[in-house]
Amino acid sequence: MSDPVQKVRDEFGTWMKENLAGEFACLKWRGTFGDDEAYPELRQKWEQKLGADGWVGVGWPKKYGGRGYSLPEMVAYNEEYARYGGPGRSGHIGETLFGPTVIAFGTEEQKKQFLPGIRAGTEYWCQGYSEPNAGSDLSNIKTKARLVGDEWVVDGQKIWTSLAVDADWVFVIARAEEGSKGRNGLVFLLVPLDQPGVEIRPITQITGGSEFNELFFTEAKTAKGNILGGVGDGWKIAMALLGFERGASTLGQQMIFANEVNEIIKLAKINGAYHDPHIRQRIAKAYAGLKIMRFSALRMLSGAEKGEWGPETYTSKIYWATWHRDLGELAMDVVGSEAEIMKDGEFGALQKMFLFSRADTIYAGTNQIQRNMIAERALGMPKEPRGDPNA
Amino acid sequence: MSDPVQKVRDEFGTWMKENLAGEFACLKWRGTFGDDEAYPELRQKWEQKLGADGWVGVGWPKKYGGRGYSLPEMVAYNEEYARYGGPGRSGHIGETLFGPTVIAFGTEEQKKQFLPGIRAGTEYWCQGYSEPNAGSDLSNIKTKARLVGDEWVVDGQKIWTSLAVDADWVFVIARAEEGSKGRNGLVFLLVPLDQPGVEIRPITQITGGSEFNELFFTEAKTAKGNILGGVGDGWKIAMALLGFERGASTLGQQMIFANEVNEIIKLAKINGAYHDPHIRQRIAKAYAGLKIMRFSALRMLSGAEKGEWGPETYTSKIYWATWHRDLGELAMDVVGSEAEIMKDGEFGALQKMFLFSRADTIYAGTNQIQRNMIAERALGMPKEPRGDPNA
Amino acid sequence: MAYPFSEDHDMIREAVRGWAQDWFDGGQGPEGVHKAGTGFDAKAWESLTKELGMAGVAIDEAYGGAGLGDLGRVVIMEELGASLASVPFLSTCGISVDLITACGSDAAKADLLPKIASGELIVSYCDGHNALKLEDGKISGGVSHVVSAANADLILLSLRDADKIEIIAIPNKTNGLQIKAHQTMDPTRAVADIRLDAVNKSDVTIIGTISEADLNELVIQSFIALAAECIGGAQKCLDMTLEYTGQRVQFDRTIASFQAIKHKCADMYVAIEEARSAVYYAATAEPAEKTEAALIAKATATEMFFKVAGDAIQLHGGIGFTWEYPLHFFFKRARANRTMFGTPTRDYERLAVGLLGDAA
Amino acid sequence: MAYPFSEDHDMIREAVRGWAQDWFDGGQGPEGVHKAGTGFDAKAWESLTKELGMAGVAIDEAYGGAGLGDLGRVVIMEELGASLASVPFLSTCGISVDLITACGSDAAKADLLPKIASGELIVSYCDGHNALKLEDGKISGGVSHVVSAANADLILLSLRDADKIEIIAIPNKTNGLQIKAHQTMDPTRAVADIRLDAVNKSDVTIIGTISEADLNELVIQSFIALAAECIGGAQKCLDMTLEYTGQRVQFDRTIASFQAIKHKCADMYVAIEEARSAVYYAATAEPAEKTEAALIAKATATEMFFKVAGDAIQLHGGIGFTWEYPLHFFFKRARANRTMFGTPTRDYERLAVGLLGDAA
Repeated sequence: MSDPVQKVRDEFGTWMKENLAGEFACLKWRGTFGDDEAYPELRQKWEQKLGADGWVGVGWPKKYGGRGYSLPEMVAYNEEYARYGGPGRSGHIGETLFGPTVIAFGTEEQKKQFLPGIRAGTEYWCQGYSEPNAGSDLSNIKTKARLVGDEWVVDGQKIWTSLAVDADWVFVIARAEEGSKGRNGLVFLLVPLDQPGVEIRPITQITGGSEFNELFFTEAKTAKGNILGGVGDGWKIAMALLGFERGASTLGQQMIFANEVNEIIKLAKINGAYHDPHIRQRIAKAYAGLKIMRFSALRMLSGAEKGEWGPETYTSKIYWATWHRDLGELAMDVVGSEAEIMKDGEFGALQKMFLFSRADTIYAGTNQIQRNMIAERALGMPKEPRGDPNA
Repeated sequence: MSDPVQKVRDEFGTWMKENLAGEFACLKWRGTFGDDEAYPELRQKWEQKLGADGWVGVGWPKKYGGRGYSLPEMVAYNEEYARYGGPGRSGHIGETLFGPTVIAFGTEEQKKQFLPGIRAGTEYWCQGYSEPNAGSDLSNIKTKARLVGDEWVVDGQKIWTSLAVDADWVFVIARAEEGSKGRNGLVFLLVPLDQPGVEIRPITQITGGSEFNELFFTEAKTAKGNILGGVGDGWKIAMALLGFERGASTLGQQMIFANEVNEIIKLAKINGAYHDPHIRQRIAKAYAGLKIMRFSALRMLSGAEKGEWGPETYTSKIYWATWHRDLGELAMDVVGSEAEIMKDGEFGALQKMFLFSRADTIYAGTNQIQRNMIAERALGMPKEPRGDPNA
Repeated sequence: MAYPFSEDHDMIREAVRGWAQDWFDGGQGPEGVHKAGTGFDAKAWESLTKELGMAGVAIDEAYGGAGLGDLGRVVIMEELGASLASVPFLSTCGISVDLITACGSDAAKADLLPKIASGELIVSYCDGHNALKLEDGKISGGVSHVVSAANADLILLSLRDADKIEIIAIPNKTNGLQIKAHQTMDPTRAVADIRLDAVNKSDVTIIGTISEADLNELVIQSFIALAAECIGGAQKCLDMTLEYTGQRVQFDRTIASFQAIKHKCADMYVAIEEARSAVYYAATAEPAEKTEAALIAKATATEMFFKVAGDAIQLHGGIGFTWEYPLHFFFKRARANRTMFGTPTRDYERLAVGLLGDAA
Repeated sequence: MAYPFSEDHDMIREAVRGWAQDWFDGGQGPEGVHKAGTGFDAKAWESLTKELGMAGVAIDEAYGGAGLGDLGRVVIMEELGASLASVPFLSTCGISVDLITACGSDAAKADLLPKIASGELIVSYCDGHNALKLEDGKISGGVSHVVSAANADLILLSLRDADKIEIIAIPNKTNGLQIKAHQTMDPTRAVADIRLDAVNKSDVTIIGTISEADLNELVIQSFIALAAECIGGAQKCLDMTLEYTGQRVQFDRTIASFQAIKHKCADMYVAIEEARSAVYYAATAEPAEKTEAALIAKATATEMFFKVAGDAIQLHGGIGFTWEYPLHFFFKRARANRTMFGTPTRDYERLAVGLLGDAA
């Protein structure tokens, strides 16, 4: 490791240790995916604390309030955050998805308008991509946008939107050209959520919690200027944004996974499950998977820094999702006969992880869609024909 | 069990015990699939011995030299055969595939011509279905047949033909109508192998042996009358014949499998592999699979007797093939560090089983084709479109 | 009427199928039942037993039952599994009936079996002979995670008394008996912990005595009913998946037309049918084979159901893990069944002992 | 040049790739080599070492090597694996070089390493410290299934002498040394049994001494090369599958256009890439992490190769299990690699000991 990286580790590690304490201590390891509803207000306060000390948007260029961190520095930042059990970030979507997108595609004016609120932890974003009939087939967008005077008017429905309840803005892919199909005629609009034309309905899921929401747009309005790029650029920008998803935060996610593996190991030692040779094999494999994910991420990120997305890019989602789903099953088997029992009517952390991990292989591209992508993009195999032969 | 069934068990069991002895003793458990080349001449002699005592074609009607056995009697017959380690049957294809087909579709004259040789163990048959470009897509037949005077003239190539080297006849699906496609215009011809127009080339396979052959037809000839049904009936007859494959012999196959499982258990006890908890699980699962296959077969056969092919019909091939492939891997792991070593340059029985079992999930319909069939026929899911979208 | 069933079995299936699907709304459960997590619907139980008369399916005709044995019970459990019915059929009409039948005194049989058959009595059994102590005529000790105990009128327990094992029956209001219901991940069938605190042996009824070996075999054989429930649940998961994927359109095709979906459904189907064979085999096996067959059926079917329910969620995509769609209840039931009476790993190890001897 | 490789590594890869594919005909082997089952092609070895100069890849530059360490060896083993090259690189240039480097005397290093680098010396190592007895200055005992021993000029063995472990070198013609070659299922790399029958200790060279713990770590770390071979072999299996399924037409489509084929290829690819990460990680790991990383790499890569080679046969259909098509050689090599230095189960148990302590 080179010096600047160690500097990040020291500086941010110390900050985390000192600040994730006191009133924030209860946030440790909380609010991660599957546990989004934990302490929403306190986590916003935490986001603002991070922002105030300059720890939001560290990968952004300095001129936009970031620290201009290199990739190894980003890795260190994310790992330190997770090492100390940093909670799920309320500002996650603004910081890692929308921020980089507006930096890449926005006008200077838009950057000035939107980046500071994200940077300060005061403005929150969510993502309006999926629709009831455009899940795996993302280009099948039905939400419509039309320009009426100085405003865009949006009608339609989005689904599987996480972090919507506490968000101020949503970025929406919508169809702006009547009769356009697939990837053509789409716009990437920025729409304020606090208006009569937007209704948010939480979706209750397998855990009883509501990670995801439905968004209904009924003549929802946004200013004419709240568009990234022009009409027809929506698809390109949306795909670029998905690229940012495969970023350095993956290493932070892995630290959370590592913490889960450690919890399982600890439990197996206490409750005697470590005697079971089958459990031993599975724990060892889970641990091996962790190490493999880490090195795969380093391979991926190292390529990304050179502007090359290597093969690891394609494999990471299906690998971690499947690994994590298996970990959920392992966790329950290590817990043993107590696994079924809820304490005080609430799911425990491992139970929640087990149940929610069934969603891991579905959201952000099902395992089936991942395999399609890998076969077609990484291996150059032929595409499936569209159109139902029996329709 | 009803009386006639017990009678079969007693009578045939006694016969097997008394006759699979002396010069035939070396045939025990030999010549099964994957071991076809063991003692070819002695096995023909054995076939003739069976025939002489009335033990070939026991399921055929009495008027064609059979015993007219019911299904439970067939089950008993097959199980007794396998219980005593009866060797792979040289006359297998004639007895269980071609015989029933000629009984169902042949003229009386054809029955008189072809059944006695099979029944006596003196005439052997093989099957000309697959072609290099018609494997999974069986209807894509390119072999041509044209009627010239009193003879059919056949040109083309067949592949994956087992038991061809010692066979006298082959039944061939060929295209008799120029320009016909798919399932139309096909004929089901009976062609003698001992002629200049037929060349047989064994295919050396993973074990070094040659279970399968290629057949080349170059103006091969057969009499005008050597056709089952008429022009255009080829597909229907071929499919009916495949139906006979799912017959009572499956229970005999299971006895062979049971013998393999017993060998593995015996070995595990001797060499200490039984201490290993992972091996124990796998042996127990293999054993459970055996029991499950047996009951599935009883469900299937019981339906077949009433003329109903139940769901078990669709599941049995993929289940036993996959089970057997897993058993091969288990066998090698039980053998342990010696598994790699060949004695006197020859594969041992378990090594051969391990290697050849890789073919089980491929021949007679790959696992992929089985899944297609199950999805479309048993579950009524839509068919795949034909035609390459990128062609 | 498919092998190995008779017309009687078909009639029962027909009756229970419609009833269960309607009553439990295809697994979603009557308003509030699953949400409350009590795992018990008293009205449904009353309807199943008193209107349909199903509680006596495996009870001898002499005691007011239908005398349809394991196979009759298999039919009902399949259908109850397909709707995740929150009724105490498994505990009441399974092991409890078998125990009373196997070792009960004439008086016990004449008293209890007709009451079970008529739906007057809910019974729950658990092994107690290694957990309970008998001292000075008083019984103390605890057993965890007992199926349907919280709803039972009568708790059956095995009790070691010197060199014999007694099956005892304790009414739920007995002095010194505490029953603590749990909320569980699977809200469709709750379990409870039982504690006996110096219960007077004179307050309990002795049903009969049984050898430990016979008891163990009987308990294992009772797993057949649980395995049948798994078949029913898994079949329902596949049916839902076929229906959903046949309607859901992506890339201008129903997703059922994609091989990835078709092949996974085919694998689910193969797994269900083979487990079905194992269950039907166990239910019809000769006595000498029945214990082994029951172990195979339970291990295969519980493992299969968990896999199939998980795959069904996967093939449904997003809707599969929403609360409003009932699939997650099947997944949770499957997870519970997979460990309720010991894991498949333990079952296979038991088989291995028979095949290979002890490991050490 | 992709992380973590340097330009030097890329050059080596380029040189060995074409050479190996040509020489071994893409895995089919030169006429007769695989059929004979000797698992050794002397001319190929001469060409690889003397013309391409690859034997010294991991040997210090001071001793005539390239000094490219584990990562250099990984590159070569990947390419040798992709063609199933029947050369004793693994035994000669892997553990043997590492042992001599780690514990050899200056004299031993100066004598042996340059000879290995130049291709003059084929070396085979196996653990002997639990199998061999030293009595009255004579060594006796046997070790089974030693890789490349039949072709080695020099056999290295570990020998327990009182409380230390010596690494000794025995020339293949030494009195009392018997080497018996086996024919194996995998005909591309034969193994041999070694017997020492009262070999005079004065007839052997003592390379140096090493602690048992250090020796064990060194042996485990040498697995990285075997794991790399698996990556190369598996990648070749996938490449062959992509090529074949892209040409084979059924139902008027290339079979590569069917999701069943595409998704299995995708799974193969994921498995290969993740195992590749494990191998590259192990080859570049810090000393403190290297043993654990090597275990992970070996377990992952050997298991993956066996699975991928089996799947490749499946996706080829009939041609996949014919002798003329080389896939079955890859399958056989994969099977051999999966157990050659202990099974993945044993590797994971070793990891488990580190994570959970001993099982008992």
